[in-house]
Formats: sequence, C-alpha cells, structure tokens
Amino acid sequence: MRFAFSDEQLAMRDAVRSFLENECPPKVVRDAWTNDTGRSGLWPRLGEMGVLGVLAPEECGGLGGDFRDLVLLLEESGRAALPEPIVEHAAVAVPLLEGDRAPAAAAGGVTITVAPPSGLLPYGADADLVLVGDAFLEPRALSLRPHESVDGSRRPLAMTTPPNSISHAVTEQAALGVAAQLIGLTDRMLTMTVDYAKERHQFGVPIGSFQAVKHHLANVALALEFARPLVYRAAWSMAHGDNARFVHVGMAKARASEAALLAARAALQVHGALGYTTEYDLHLWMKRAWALAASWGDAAWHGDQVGRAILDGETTPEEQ
Amino acid sequence: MRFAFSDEQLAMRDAVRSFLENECPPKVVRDAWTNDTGRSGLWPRLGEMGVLGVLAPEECGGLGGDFRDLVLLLEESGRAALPEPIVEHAAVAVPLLEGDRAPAAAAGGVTITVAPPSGLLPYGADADLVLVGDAFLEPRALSLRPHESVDGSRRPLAMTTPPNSISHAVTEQAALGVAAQLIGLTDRMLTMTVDYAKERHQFGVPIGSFQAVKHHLANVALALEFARPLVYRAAWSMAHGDNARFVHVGMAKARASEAALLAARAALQVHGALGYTTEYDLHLWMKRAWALAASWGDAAWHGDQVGRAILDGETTPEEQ
Amino acid sequence: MDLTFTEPEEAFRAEARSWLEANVPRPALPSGDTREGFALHKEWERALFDAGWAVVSWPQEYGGRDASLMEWLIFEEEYYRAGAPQRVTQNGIFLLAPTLFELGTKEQQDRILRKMASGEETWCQGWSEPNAGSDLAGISSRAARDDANDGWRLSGQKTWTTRGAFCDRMFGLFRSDPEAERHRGLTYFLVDLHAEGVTVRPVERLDGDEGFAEVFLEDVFVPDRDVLGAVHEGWRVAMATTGSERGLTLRSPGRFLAAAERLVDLYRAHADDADPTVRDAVLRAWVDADAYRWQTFWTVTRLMDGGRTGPEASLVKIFWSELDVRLHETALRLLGPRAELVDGDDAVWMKGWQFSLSGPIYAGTNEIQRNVVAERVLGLPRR
Amino acid sequence: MDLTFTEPEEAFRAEARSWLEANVPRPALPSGDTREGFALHKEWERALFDAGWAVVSWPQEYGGRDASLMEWLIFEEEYYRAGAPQRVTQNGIFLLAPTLFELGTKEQQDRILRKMASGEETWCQGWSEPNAGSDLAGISSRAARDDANDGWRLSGQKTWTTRGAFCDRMFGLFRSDPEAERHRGLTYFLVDLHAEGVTVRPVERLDGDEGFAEVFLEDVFVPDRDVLGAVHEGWRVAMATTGSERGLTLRSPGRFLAAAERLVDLYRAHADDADPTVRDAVLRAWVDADAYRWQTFWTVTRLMDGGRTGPEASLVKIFWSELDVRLHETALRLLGPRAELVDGDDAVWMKGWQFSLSGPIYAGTNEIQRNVVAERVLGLPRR
Repeated sequence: MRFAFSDEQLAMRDAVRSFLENECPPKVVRDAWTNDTGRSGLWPRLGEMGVLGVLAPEECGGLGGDFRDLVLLLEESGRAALPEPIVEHAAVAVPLLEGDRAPAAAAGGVTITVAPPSGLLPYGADADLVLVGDAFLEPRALSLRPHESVDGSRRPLAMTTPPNSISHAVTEQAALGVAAQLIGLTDRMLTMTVDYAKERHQFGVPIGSFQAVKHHLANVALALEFARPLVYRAAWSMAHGDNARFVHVGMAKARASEAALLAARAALQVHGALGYTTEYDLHLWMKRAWALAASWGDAAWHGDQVGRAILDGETTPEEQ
Repeated sequence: MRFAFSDEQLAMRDAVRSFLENECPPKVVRDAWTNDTGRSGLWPRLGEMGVLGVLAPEECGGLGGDFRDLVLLLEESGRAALPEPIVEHAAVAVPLLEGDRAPAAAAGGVTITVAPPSGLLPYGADADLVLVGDAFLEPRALSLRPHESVDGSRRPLAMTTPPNSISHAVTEQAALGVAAQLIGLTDRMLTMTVDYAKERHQFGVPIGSFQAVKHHLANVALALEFARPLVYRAAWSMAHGDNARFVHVGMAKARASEAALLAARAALQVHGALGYTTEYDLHLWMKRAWALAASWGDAAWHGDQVGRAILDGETTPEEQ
Repeated sequence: MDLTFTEPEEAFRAEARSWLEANVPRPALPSGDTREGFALHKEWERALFDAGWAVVSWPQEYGGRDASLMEWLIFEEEYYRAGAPQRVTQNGIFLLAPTLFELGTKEQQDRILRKMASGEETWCQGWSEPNAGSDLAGISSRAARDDANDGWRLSGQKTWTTRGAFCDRMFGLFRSDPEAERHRGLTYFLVDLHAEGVTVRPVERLDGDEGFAEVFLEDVFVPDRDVLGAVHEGWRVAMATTGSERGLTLRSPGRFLAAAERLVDLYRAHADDADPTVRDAVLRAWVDADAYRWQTFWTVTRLMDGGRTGPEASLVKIFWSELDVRLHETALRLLGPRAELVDGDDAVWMKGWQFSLSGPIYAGTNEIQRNVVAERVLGLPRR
Repeated sequence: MDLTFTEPEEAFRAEARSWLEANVPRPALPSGDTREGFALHKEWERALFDAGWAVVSWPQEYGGRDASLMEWLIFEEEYYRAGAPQRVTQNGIFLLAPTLFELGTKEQQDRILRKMASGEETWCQGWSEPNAGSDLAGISSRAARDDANDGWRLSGQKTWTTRGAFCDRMFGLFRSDPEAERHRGLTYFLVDLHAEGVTVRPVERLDGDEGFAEVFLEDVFVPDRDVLGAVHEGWRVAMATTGSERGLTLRSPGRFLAAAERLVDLYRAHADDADPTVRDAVLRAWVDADAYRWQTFWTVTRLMDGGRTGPEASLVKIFWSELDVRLHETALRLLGPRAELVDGDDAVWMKGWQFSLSGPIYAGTNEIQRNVVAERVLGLPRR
C-alpha cells in the first residue's frame, strides 16, 4: 500500500500549475465569458505540454499514461477555472480515438466535447467533434440549440435528442475528471476566502478572527481534506481496472461535488456583498462549481450508485 | 384569525408551572429512576388541579376542555421532565373513557397507559389499565416483559404481541401530546445551558461569550421558535376537528422532535464533560428527549405522513 | 384562539385576489433591477397605488386603507400567490416609511409618503460604505454644516445601494460630528440623487443585473427639512423603529409560501427521476414556509394585542433567509444538469437561487444576527 | 501509487486475523469501564501481549514487533473487524508511550513500557481539572519541591480521568513554579495512584458506567525519577509528540469501518420499514468511514516517507468524532421506538451513541479543534 504520486507526476502537476498561474489568470477566465469561443486560447499550448494527450498512446504523440497521471492536472485546471472542455477531451475522448485523429487530439489540433445524458454539450459551439454514445460526430451532423449557462464560458448546445446510451467507461471517466476539477475549484475558493478574511477588517479586527468565520472555513477544509483522497483513490481504481471503480468514482464525485458547493457557499458568505458582484473574481469559480457539481451525475445520483453497491450488494453500475 | 391562548388557559399554565417548579424539582425526577414506581407521587394532586381531567366532560369531574386547554400543560410537564404517563393518560385515555372509570381517571385515582405500535408500554409496571387498540385492559390480562429504558423512569413493559391496529385519533393525540412535552423539554434544556454558559469560565471569560457557543444556542432558539407555533396550531386543529389535523400533528411532532434532539446535542456540547456525568441534572432531560423524540412516530415517520399529504395529495393518514 | 379567518378578513382576501387576478401583468415583467424593468415596475406600482393596494396598512391620507397587520399579511399572501411583480418601492415603504411615521415631521410625512407609495419618487437606502458593512458604525461619509443655506453638505461614498442606479432619492446615515466616534455623531439624511455633486455608478450583481450601485457624494447640499429626527441622533433614529406598526418585514411569509408551492409543482414534474433525499428537501422547504406563516400569525396576534417586536426579529431574518436558500438549492437539485441554464422557463430558479444567496448577507449577516439572538434574546454575555 | 497491499502486509493481516478469530472472547466482555469488566479486560490485554499483538508498532524489547505504521493500521482494521474488546490500556499506549519514547530516559522506558503494554500497570491521564477543561493552561494543581527526599509533593484535584478508579498510575501536569502563569512553570509527572495521599472518587458517566474518576492529591510524594522531561517544561513535553511514530491516534479508521459494517447489517435487517432519508444516512456513515480510511493511508504514506503530522490532526479528530455521532444517531433512527431500550441485543447502539457523544468534547472540544484548523492549518489570525 503506497498512496502517493510519483515525482514525475508531481513535477508535471507543478509545471501545469505554474503555466496556468501565468497564462490563465482570472482575467483570462473573465474574458472567456465575452469572447467568441468561451475559451482561453491556450488549447494548442496545453497540447504541446502533453496535458491533452496524457491518456493517448505514445505512438500517437501521447504520454501513454493512465488516470493517475491525469488526475492532478485536471485538479489544476479546476484551480485555475480553465475555460476549456478539457475533461471531455483529455479524460474521455482521447483514449477512445483511433487513426490519425488521436495525434491531432493529443496535440490540441482539434477540440472534442462529449454528450452527457442531458444532451447539453459544454463548449459545444467551438468543438470540432462530439462524442455521442460511442460515435465521434461533427457538430453539423447534429440538431443543436444554443443555450446560456450561469457560467458564461460554457456556452452549452442542447441536442434535440440526447444520447440514449452512454457507456459506463465514459460516465466514469467524465465524472472522475469533473471530480478532480471540483477539488481544484474548492481549494482555490478556500484560498481566496482565507486571504480575504485576513485582509478585510470590520469592528476593528480582521473578519478572519471571528470564530464563526473560522468555523465556516474549517468546515470547507474538512470537506476538502476527506474528499481529495477519494478522488485520488478512484483515479487509481480507473488505472487499475478495479471492478468496483464505479463505486469509487461515485464516492469521489459525490464528495467532491458537496465540498465544492460548500466552499462556494462559505466563500460567498465570508466575502459578503463584495463576493456578490461580478466585478470581483469569486463568482467565476463559484458558478463553475455550481455547473460542474451537477454535471455527469450530482452527489445524489452518485450516492444512489454507491448505495446500490454498498447497501444492496449490486456489483455493476445502473444502466443510464 | 387570532393565534393566542385565553387568559384562563395562561393562568392554568402558570399554576401548573409553579406547582411543578415546587413539587417536581430535578431531585424528584432523579428519584423516579430508583424508586419502586418510576413516578413522582404527584398523580393525585395533578388530578385535584384538574390537569388529568382537562379533556373529560364536566359531569365526569373533568373540565370539558379541548386540546387548546391541555397543550400548554403538557408543555409544562415536559419542562419539568415530570416522570408520569400524563400524555397517555390525560391526552389519549381520558377522553375515551366511559362510565365510572372517567371520574376516577380525571381525579387521578387510576393511572392508564397506552400501547403504541411498538408494544412498549411506558410506566406500564405501575399502570392500572392499558389502552390496547380500542380496549381498556388490565395489565395482568396481557403478556408483558419488563425492559429498561435509557430514561430510568419510563420502565417500559413490552407486549409479546403489539396491538395490530391503533386508531388515527389515538396516534394523533399521543403524538401531539408528546410534541408539546418535547417543546417544554427543549425550552428547559436551552435555559439550563444558557445559565451554565454564563457562569462557566474558560480562557478567562464566560464560555457563553464565544461565538461558537452563541451560535449553537441561537440555533436551538431558532428551532424552538418555529416548532412551537406548529404545536399550538395542531392543538387547535385537534380541537376544531380539522380534516388535515394528521398533517398538522405530523408537522408538529416532526419539528418538535428535531428541536429537542438539537437542544440535547447543543446542551451536552456546551456543558462538556460536566453534562456527560449523571451527577449533573442535564442527562435527565436529555434522555427523556431521546425517548420521546422516537415515540409515537419520529420526525421521519411524521415527515412521511406530511409528505403523502403535501406532495402526493393524500387526504387521509396511512394505516398503521 | 381561533385560527379561522374572520368574515372581514375573508372579504379582504377575496377583494385582493380578484383585483390581482385581473391586473397582474402577463407575461411577467422583466427584472425590476434593470433600467427597462424598473420603469415598467414603476408603472405597476402606480396601478397598485391607484387601486389602493400599494400600502394597505397605511392611513388613507397617504394612499393606504388602514388595514390591520393581519390583513397586510393576507394581502402579501395573495400578492405572491398571484405571481405579482417584485416591489421596487419596498425599501422606501418598508425601511424608511416606518421611521418617517414614527419620527418624521408632519411636513415630511405629507411631502414624502404619498409620492413614495405611488412610485413617483423611488427610494434606495444608503447604509453601507466600503469600510462599513456589517459594522455600520464604521461610517465615514461626512455631513458639514452649511449655515448660510440652512442645510448640510454631504461628502463620501455609499455602496451596495439596491437599485441605486434607478432611484430618485436615498436615505442614509452621515457623520455630522467629526469629533464623535462609532455610533455617535451620525445624522439621518434624505438625499436627492438628482442633486448636484451626486454620481451613481451601477454595479453588476451575481445574476448579471445592475441591481447595486455605488453612490459618490461630493459636497452635496441637503436642506434642513431633509434631516430625519434630531441632528447627531441618526443612529438612534435608524434603530428606533421596528416597523411593526405598518408591516413587519420586507419578507413576509407570503412570498415563501408561494415559492414553496412552485417548488412542489416542480417536484411533481420531476418526481419520477427525483431521488428520495430531494423529496425530503422539497417537503422541508414547504414545512419551513408553513412554520414561518404560523410563527408570524402568532407574533402578529401579540402585536395586535399591543406587544412590540424586539430582537426576536433576528430569529425571523435568519429563518426566512436560510429557508429561501434551501428552497432554491432544492429546486436546482430537481433540475439537475439543466439547472445551469439561464435561459428558458426553468431559469427563474437559478436566478432565484442567486437572489436567495444575498439573504444571509444583507441587512446584517446571519452571523451577526445569531450573535444578536444569543446576546439579546438569550442574554449571553457580549464580551 | 499502488493501492494493493504488499505480500508482507497481506501476510501480516492474515496472521492477525487468524489469531484474533481464535482468541477474541465470546461472548463479548462486559464494559471495561466497570470494575469487574476492567479486570477481565486486563486478562485480555495480557493475552494480547503474550501473543505479541498488544503494541505491534513498538520495538520488540518492549513487547512489540516493530511493525510499520501501515501494518499498525492493518492490525487495527482486523482488531475491530473481529469485534475484539476495547483497549483499557489505550491511554498509556497511545498518549503516554509516544512521549516516553521521545523524551523519557532509558531507565523510564525500561521500567515502564513493558508493564504498560502487558496491562500489569494500567495508566490514566490527569490533564483536566475543575477549572482547566478546554483551557488546559488553567491548571492549578501544585508540585512542591521536597529536596530532603529527592522528589516532589503533589496537591490538587484532577477530574474526568478515564477509568481512573481502576488504574494503577496517572500521568499529568502540575504547577511546579507557583510564580509562573498559564503554560509556563508546569512539570509532567508520573504518579502512583496507590501512593499515600491519593483519593480516587469514581464518577458515573452518561451511560451509567463509572468510567470517569476524580483524583484528589494531598501532599503526594513523587520521586524525581518520575518526572518526565525537564522540570517546569511540562507543557512543551505534553505537546512535543504527535505520536505519529508508533500509532497515529486512539481512533484509527478500523473501528469506524467495523461500526459502519454493523450499521449496514442493521439497515438490512430494518430495510423494509426504513425511510429513504435514513438509507442515505447509513450510506453517508459508510462512505465517511471509507473516506477516513483513505485519508489515513494518504497521511501514513507521507509519514513513512519522513513527513510529520501537524495541526492537520485536528481535522482528523473533528472528522472521526462527528462521523461516530452521526453513525450511531443513524442506528438509533433505524431502531425507532425500541432505541430507548438499554437491555437486549440492540442496546449496544444506545450505549455506543452515548459513548460517541464524548468524542466532540474530550481531547479538545471540536470548537477548539476548528479554531486550530482555522489558525494553524489555514493561517487565519488568532485574535
């Protein structure tokens, strides 16, 4: 039993973190709400860094890695609130690609999104391909209706007829990828709020010195501390092909979703009116968290999956 | 719309409160854990005061009142943690009695307990009669097994065969009576804890000056403030014969149970180790609250009743 | 105790219901927290006023109908049941008016109240400042005496003034005695936002509406007649009234009863794929709203018997604001992955969710409110 | 990252499991927090010690088997999975021993550790005093120098000493420098409870067991060799060790994993009449226990790589103590009106519930622990 990442995995994590700190500051996230694509413009460079091709075989220009190599990078994409369909593309689509599409996808030459059961395609307007069931289709082959999301970067397109069957593998990889992003979002919202609570003074003292504020933030730290290992454990189960991976992914997504929603609530409450304006950056993270907590199965849906396994002894996930 | 008690009702409440403050101090509750009967010895005097006969017709020596006249008195019995089957006797049995049993019951000459669906008869060992379904039976006519309760005064007797059908009226009157007691218990636990938090010093200040302690107790006050009117409203619905009274009783018992359990948790947490010993009085109230919150339908059971009415449009309570 | 409504109460309800059914705009107006929407809401307020429904609990001379508090509650229930528009006049009617009734001069009452009720003059509040949020006594905006013109000169900045970008006038506290500190030396002013020296900058709220504004004041003249209450006594003036005489609160049970009913409808529409825990959450929201209703009838009966509301108001603010958050959170759970959409019919829930999140923050954060409950209701030491 | 257990780890688990299956007393022993039960538990501790299972992570010379932290976790899982008795030696093994290993003299280690591990000498802690609960620095029990006899004379009162009525020895802090205040001038003493001047009064706990005691000391002589660490440095000594070298905590995941499995069994037995919200609560308790397990493997891997545990320990204490409360609360909900019974098979849940309620209180209330998390993990200002 050794529950830690390798030095290589941590080094890659650090590289991606500093890349995103420099190239994807809040301004980039904010601009994605109003630009043409809803995206960061960093896609090709993420390809160059190998982030998009982690799960692609080396002969396709990928790293030939598994979810252990990817999970920390997706967590970083959440920390930065990177406005890209990176989970759909790198965690779901890339490993399923064949032929010359794989190298292009690994390099960031194309962008692929994935149809969830709701039929709402995140970043669909700017995607080259859409994975529907087990088929990669071009957007123009689909009947799509544009929608606005509370997260201005996501620009979901609604399929007139959502996919009728989605493989367990797709659901698991997408849900775990989103769970990793939610961990990163939670961590960032906690940090932002701690920093604010140290600076903001009321009644002559920093608001962070009030016990109620301390306990709000301690509760977020608690949720994060015990959700994060579930996400990493699920990453190993995916890599290892564990039969119970749907249960492990379910626990991970459920707890990561709850942690992120709690963090958003606490962050807003501690920030007060300032956090309630779109001029301040918090809302960009908060709204991403709201959207992702409900996507690819919310806490209740995954809790139901886990319950069927733990309480009823089911050994396979429910059909969607 | 006039939601207030009459001067007579308040005067009777005050009389009962001061009677119990004088005659049923914590020592009496504590002694009931170890004496022969589990009871206070105040039964005949409660009869004299008219408390037991509130719902009995005047020609039977009762007050010919309704649940509006009784609810505050039951709340007081909870505040004092009175160790008596007063809900079973005064709220359920007395109004059903006929013949010469009624005057005796109203006067406190006999003690009647009631068989709940669980078949556990509170204070059964010292009861003269047991209401089983719609029949008043003598204990020796039943096959009973003695049990110990976490509340040392209750001394439940378990029926080998619990009653197979209990009328809605009995369930509603018992559940509402217990809800009223839970309100009194909650109020008393809150008061005890506020008093302690003012006196107990740590770190050079009263612990009641810590924001975490303040918020624990504010949350109890909140639960109590919004549960109590539901109990009084249900009392009116019972008196008025409102068709939805099972819904109103359900809301009352659910919220009163939750308030009492919350109060017990907060009270113990604020008292700390002191509250964790049986030498201190808190546990007498806490354990009564645990027992009553689960009796005659816990919060979830009544919530289910309410849900069937509000969400599914059912107009009658579920058969037990 | 009699929990049936009297015949006059039932008649009042019936009259309100039929007028609302006939007059509530369909389709619903756009948000009143946008410039266009605000204008449309002012028309609606005018219609309410002309029909005598704008301020039912006020005296007739100011456009009311001398309704009892119980009738006011009934009107609120009917108003939200009918899905009528938000009240863009509410901050004047519910926050300023009670103070005017209690401490204003007859001249001020005659000059201000009818125009406030009709929406001819709309009011926003100017409490918060960049460094005075929860800690209102941190106010630093100044009022300098201008004897020559029998008035005052106000300078400083107010923030988070709801609909400040669209309103005509603002009420707020300013530091009239530079020597005094904290709660002392403040004066309660009524400020014309069209006056010289006032600059208003709209601020975008979480939901994208410009529902907030920053108000910058530079040497703005305010005549003595627009001082409310005694000079330097502004804090006492602002805190004096509970408003319990003519309307309890901005957030009476009616709005939550209506929202809970809509939530139950939403649940029924999604019942097949709703998990059991969300069913429980729906029910809790409904019971919360009903509990708030009965706690309010209980309180109002006491008030009509001559009682006063005190710090218990903090319990009420905590309860409705957290009930509102849970209620909308539950709606979003029912909508699942479609909850993120801010276009289409269901988008009202995401908008309502974001609005609900302001409840535990404004008018004293719920952390402060819990302190108030602990200290002033339960009597725990202030420290 | 490899989340499979190694062959040596699996072999260790198998050995522990088979020994426990063969030796765990059936039926279960009476509570070790009663005089009779305590004696029986001491016999069990002796058997554990003789088989080398009492202190697996200790060096062999003191009765351990030099097991790794990971193996210690595996042993804990197997121990509770087997339904083995409570550890009446735990306060010595988990609270005093790590300090002895880190700061005790070789003489003290040789004299004390084996007898502690075998249960021949049982230890209780003497931290709390009537006016020093959460605020440990409020300690007022005194230690006066007795040069004539090369030792100290202790006087004062200790309270809430778990199993103090049955134990042989007590470790605790006493004020050796009457001039110094708060955390200064305290010394860490090892006290013989059979010595002259010691009076022990049993105190009945919530569940009726005499699991607590008050210890009164009147001029009790303690030789210099029973001072642990430096004189006047007791606070530093008591806080010095995290205990992470030889066992993380009194409450490793194993106990909660086993309790969660029993809860699932109870749920299955009541599934027909269990409402959906309680099903969710059962699942949450199970997932909580599993989350604690993986968070612990995560931490232990870091420790085995040479890391240290710090204030994060407060997060762990909050988590397991509140998980334990929720878990037992859920069991009582499943039992419904029969939960109140304290006789019969299901009574273990009511007893466990009452025991769980001490978790958020002792060893630093969870309110204090949340302050520690906020201040020392997140870096918020102390004030």
